[in-house]
Amino acid sequence: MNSVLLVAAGFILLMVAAGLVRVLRGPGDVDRMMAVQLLGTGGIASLLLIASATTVAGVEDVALGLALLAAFASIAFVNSAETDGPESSEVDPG
Amino acid sequence: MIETPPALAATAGGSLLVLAILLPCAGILLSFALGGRFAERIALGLTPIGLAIALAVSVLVWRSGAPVVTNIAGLPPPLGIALRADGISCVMLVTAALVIAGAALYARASFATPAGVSEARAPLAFWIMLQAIWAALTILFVGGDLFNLYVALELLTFAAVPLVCLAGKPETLVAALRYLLFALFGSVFCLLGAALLYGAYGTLDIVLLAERVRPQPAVWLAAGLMTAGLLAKTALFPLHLWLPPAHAGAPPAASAVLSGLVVKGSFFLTVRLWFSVLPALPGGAAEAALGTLGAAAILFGSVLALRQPRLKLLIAYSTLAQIGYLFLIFPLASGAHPWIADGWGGGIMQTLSHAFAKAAMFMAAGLLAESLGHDRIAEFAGAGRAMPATVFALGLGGLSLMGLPPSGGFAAKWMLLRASVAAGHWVWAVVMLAGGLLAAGYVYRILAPALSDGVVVLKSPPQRSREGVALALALVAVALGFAPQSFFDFLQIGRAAATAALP
Amino acid sequence: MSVALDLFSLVAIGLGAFFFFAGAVGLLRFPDSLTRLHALTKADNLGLGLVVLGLLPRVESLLDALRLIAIWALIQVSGASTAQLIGRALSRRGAAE
Amino acid sequence: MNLLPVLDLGLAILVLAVAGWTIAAREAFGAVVGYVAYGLLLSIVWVRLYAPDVALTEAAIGSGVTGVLLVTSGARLRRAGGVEAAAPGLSQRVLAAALAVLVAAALAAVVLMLPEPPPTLAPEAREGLAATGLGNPVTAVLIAYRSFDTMLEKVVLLLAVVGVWSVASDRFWGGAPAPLGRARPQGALIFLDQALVPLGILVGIHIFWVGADEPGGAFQGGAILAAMWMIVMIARLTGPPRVGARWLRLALIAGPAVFLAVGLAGLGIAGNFFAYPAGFAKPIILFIEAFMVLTIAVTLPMLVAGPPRRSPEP
Amino acid sequence: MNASTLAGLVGAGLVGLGLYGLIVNPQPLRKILAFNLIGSGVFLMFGIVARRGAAAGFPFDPVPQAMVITGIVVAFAASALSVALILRLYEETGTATLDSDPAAKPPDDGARDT
Repeated sequence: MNSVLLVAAGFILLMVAAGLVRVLRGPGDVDRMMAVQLLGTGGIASLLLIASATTVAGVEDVALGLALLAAFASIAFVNSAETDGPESSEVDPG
Repeated sequence: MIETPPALAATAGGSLLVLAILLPCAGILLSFALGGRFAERIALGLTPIGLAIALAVSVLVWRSGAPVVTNIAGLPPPLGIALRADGISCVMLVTAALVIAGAALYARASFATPAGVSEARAPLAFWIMLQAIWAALTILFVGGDLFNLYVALELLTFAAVPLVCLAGKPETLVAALRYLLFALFGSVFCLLGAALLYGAYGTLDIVLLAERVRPQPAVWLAAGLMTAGLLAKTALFPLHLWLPPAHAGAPPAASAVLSGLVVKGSFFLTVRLWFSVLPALPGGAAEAALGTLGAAAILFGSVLALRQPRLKLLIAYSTLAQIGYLFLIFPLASGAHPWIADGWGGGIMQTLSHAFAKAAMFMAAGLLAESLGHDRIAEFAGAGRAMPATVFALGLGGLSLMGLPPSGGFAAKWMLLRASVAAGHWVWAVVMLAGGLLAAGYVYRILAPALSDGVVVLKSPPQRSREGVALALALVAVALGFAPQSFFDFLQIGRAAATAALP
Repeated sequence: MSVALDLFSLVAIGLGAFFFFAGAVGLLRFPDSLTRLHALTKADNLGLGLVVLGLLPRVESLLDALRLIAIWALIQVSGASTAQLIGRALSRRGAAE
Repeated sequence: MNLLPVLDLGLAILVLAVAGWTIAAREAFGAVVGYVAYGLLLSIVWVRLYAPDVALTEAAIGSGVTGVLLVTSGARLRRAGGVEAAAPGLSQRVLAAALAVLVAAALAAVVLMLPEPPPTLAPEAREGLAATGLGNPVTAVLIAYRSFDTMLEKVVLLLAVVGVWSVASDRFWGGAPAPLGRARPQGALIFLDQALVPLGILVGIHIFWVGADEPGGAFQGGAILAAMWMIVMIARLTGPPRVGARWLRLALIAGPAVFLAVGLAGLGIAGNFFAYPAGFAKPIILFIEAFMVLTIAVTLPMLVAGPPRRSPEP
Repeated sequence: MNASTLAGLVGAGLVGLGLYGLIVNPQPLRKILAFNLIGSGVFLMFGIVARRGAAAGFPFDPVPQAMVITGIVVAFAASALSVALILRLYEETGTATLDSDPAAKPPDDGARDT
C-alpha cells in the first residue's frame, strides 16, 4: 500500500512539475501564477501522501501551513500583477 | 549533570561578558520603544558603563593571566554557548568602547533631534545603530561559538549598512547596497563554513574545535570559504570595491566607527579562525597567501589614496592600505618561530592604533568639511590657521598611518618590520617601507595645503568639544606608541598553548 | 473491511492523481489563460479533494482527519477566490486591449 | 520501499531546475515566481530530511513572506522599465561559472566525505530535554540551550526594521508605510479574507502552541499570523500602522525585551544569565514564546510594507 | 545514495548556482534572489548534517535544525533591507542598477553635492 502512495505522490509531483513549464513559457504573469498554484496544491497532495507512507511527525501541520501560505502567495501575486497591467485610471472610469 | 572539562569551565567575573553584550542590546530596545531624544540619552548614558565593564574584564584577565570564561545559562559547550575574553579581546573591547564613546560625543551636534519634533529619522537610526555596532563588536570580540559569531556578524551588517546611507543621496544608496551585498555574501559563506565544521566535528565551539580539528578536506574547504567571506567583509584587496564609497559617503561620526571599528570586527574573526580554531592546520601556504594579499592591499590602497582629490575618499582609500598591514599578522605570527611575538604584537597594535587614528581623522575631516563647506584638498589653504586643533588631529592621525615615532602606528609597523626581517620575508619589509612612504605622501598632500598661507572663510567655526574628541582619539593613537612590554605580554594571554611555550 | 477501505483509498487517490494529470495537461495545452484557469480549478478542487478523501481512512485520530479536511477546505476557499481574482484580472486586461 | 530514492532524485532534479530558472530567467518577475515555486519544493525536501520544523519555517518565511516581498517589489520595479541593466561580458560569465562550479564541486566532494559515524549533539539534547519540560528538541535548542542566539536574532530583526525605516524621506517620518493592496479591493478578496483569516489565526496559534512538544513553535506560528495580517492589509481592510505609533514600537520589541528581561533575571534566580529556574522552565519558555509570536507577527509585515511613505497625521 | 546525501549534493548545486547568479546578474533584485539560493543551499548543508546526526531516539540532531530556523529568519531580514534600499534607489534615480565598476568612476564624481 505504501508504495502505491509513493507512486501517486511521485506522479502528482511529476505532473505539477510539468505544469511548471508554464512558468517558462508564460506568456503572461497570470499563467505563471497558475502554474505555481497548481504546484502548491500538488505539493500539498504529495506531501500528505509521503507523510502517510513514511512516518515523519507533524507533516500534517506543514501541509496546513503550506495550504495557508499558498493562498497568501497567490493573493500577493494577483495584487501585484494587476498593478502592472493597465493603470486603474483607464480601467475604472467610473 | 555532566562534569565540565577544565578547558570549558566558567571563571569568576564571566557574567561581566554577558552584561557587556546585554547592555547595548537593552539600549537598542529601549531607544526604539521610547524613541526621539531618549535614543541619544540612552546611548550616551550607556557608554561610560560599557567602558567600565570593558576595563573591569581587562583587569580580571590581567590579574589572573588567563581568559575570563562564561557559559551562557550555565550550559557548557558543545550544547551551550561560551563567551571567552582573552588578552586581545580585552584590548579590542576597550578600544571599541572608547571609539564608540568618542563617536557618540562627536555625533551629538549632528544627530540631535531637532527642536519642535518629538522624533526624527536620522537621529533615531544613528543612535540605535551605534549601539547595535557596539553590541555586535562586543560579541565578535568575546564570542566562543561560530554560529553565535555568525549572528553577531549579521548584527554588525544590519547596523552598519543603514549608517552608510543615512544622508539618503543616490550615491550613498548605491554604496550601501553594494556594501550590503558584499556583507551578505561574506556572512553566508561564514555560515557555510560553520555547517561543514559542524558536520565534521559536531561542535562549533572554538576551544572544542581547536582540539578536534585535523587537516581534512572539509576543514580546508570550511577555512577557505569562511576566510573568503571574512575578507569580503573586511574589504581586503581584491574584495575592497565596496569600502571607499561606503566609508566616504557616510556621515563623519558613522565613517569613524565604520572605518575604525567595523572592518576590525571581521578581521578579528579571521584572526580567531586561523589562530584559535585552526592552529592544527599545517601552516604556511594559506598564511602566506593572506600576507601577500595584505601586501598588495598596502600598495594598491596607498597609491589610490595618493590620487584622491577629496579628503574623505583619501582617508577611505588609506583604510584599504592600513587593512593590508593587518593581514601580515597571519604569516608573521603563526607557527612556532622566535619572531611570532613581534608579528602578533605588531598586528594587534596596528589594529588598535588604526582604530583610533582613523576615527580621529574621519572626525577631523568631517569638521573641515562642515566648516569649509567642501572637502576638496586643493582648496584647504589657510585651514590650518583657521582650525588649528582639527588640522592637528588630522596630522597626529596621519603620523600613526605613516608609522612615524612616536605613535602606535610606529610601534606596530616597527614590530611587523622586525618580524618580517627575522622571518626572511624581505619583500614584505620593502612593501611596508614603501607603504609608509606612500602614506607620508598622502598625509603630506593633506597637510601641505592646509598649513599653507591663505584665507578661508569658515561657514561656521568648529565646535570646541568636537575638535576635542578628534584630538583625544588622535592622541590615544600616539600614546599607544609608548605601550610598555607588559602591554604586549598582556596580548599573549590566552593564545594557544603551542605558541606560548616558546623559548 | 480493511481490504475494502484500502481499495477505496486506492481508487480515490488514483482518481485524484488523474485530475492532477488533467490539470497539468490543461495548463500546458489549452490555448488561452481563461481555459487554463478552468483546468487549474478542477485539479485544485477534485485532485486534492480525492487525495484527501483517499487518505481519510488511514488517519489515526479524529483531529488528524479534521486537519486533513481543513487543508482541503483552505485550498478550496483560496483556490476559488484566487481563480475569481485571476479571472477578473484577465478580463480587465482583455477589456483594455 | 525502494521507490523513495526515485522520488528523492526526481525532487532533487526539480529543485535544481527551478533554482536554475530563477537565475536564468530573462525577466525579474518570472524569476520571482520561480522562487516561490522553489520554496514550496524545498519544504518537501525538508520533510524528507525529517525536519518538519524547518519545513514549516521555510514554507512560511523562506517561501511565503520572502516570496511576497519579492513579488511586491518586483512588480513595483518592473514599472520602472529601467531595470534592464547590461549583462556582464562572456569572459566574466565564464570566470563566474568556473568559480561556481569549483565551489559546488568542492562542497559536493566534502558532502560525500562526511565522517562516519557522524558526530551529533542529539544525545546531549535528549538529556537536557527533561529539565526544560519540552517535548520538541528544536524548540528546546532555540529557547533554552541556545537562547542567546535566538534573542540576538530578534534584535537583528528589529535592526532590519530600523534599517528599512531609515531609508524613508524625512518628511514622512512617523507616518505610515504605503498600503500593500490596490486602491479598490475586489469583493472576492474581501470574501477570501473573511474565510481565510480566522482559520489562519487559529492555525497560527495552534502551530505556536503545539511547538512545545511537536513540530512548530513561535517562529512558524508568528509567521503564519504575519501572513494573515498581510492578507488583511492587501484587502485594504486595514492599512499599515504609523511607524511612530507607540503600540507598534512596543509590539516590535516585546519578544526580545521579554527574552532579555528573563535572561537578566536568570542571574538572580537561577545563578546564570539565561538560565531558567528548575521546575519552572516550561511556563517561562511559553511566556517568552508568546511575546515572540507577537513580535514576529508584527515585524514581518512591517518589513514587507517598507519605509513610511505617508505624512504623519497631526 | 540516501536522501540526505542527495540533499547535500542539491545544497552544493544551489550554492554554486546562487554564486554564479550573484556575480553575473546585474540587477540588484536578482542578486538578492541569488543570495537566497546560496542561503538555502547552506541551510540544506545544515539539514543533512542534522539528519545524519540522528541519535538518542531523535531522527535528527536538533542543534543544526535550530540554526537553520534562525538562519532563515535572518536571511529574510536581509532580503527586506535590500529591497528597501533598491526601491529607495529606484525612487531617487528612476533606475535600480549598481554601476558595474565603481573604481572606474572618476573619484571626484561626487563633487556635485557640495
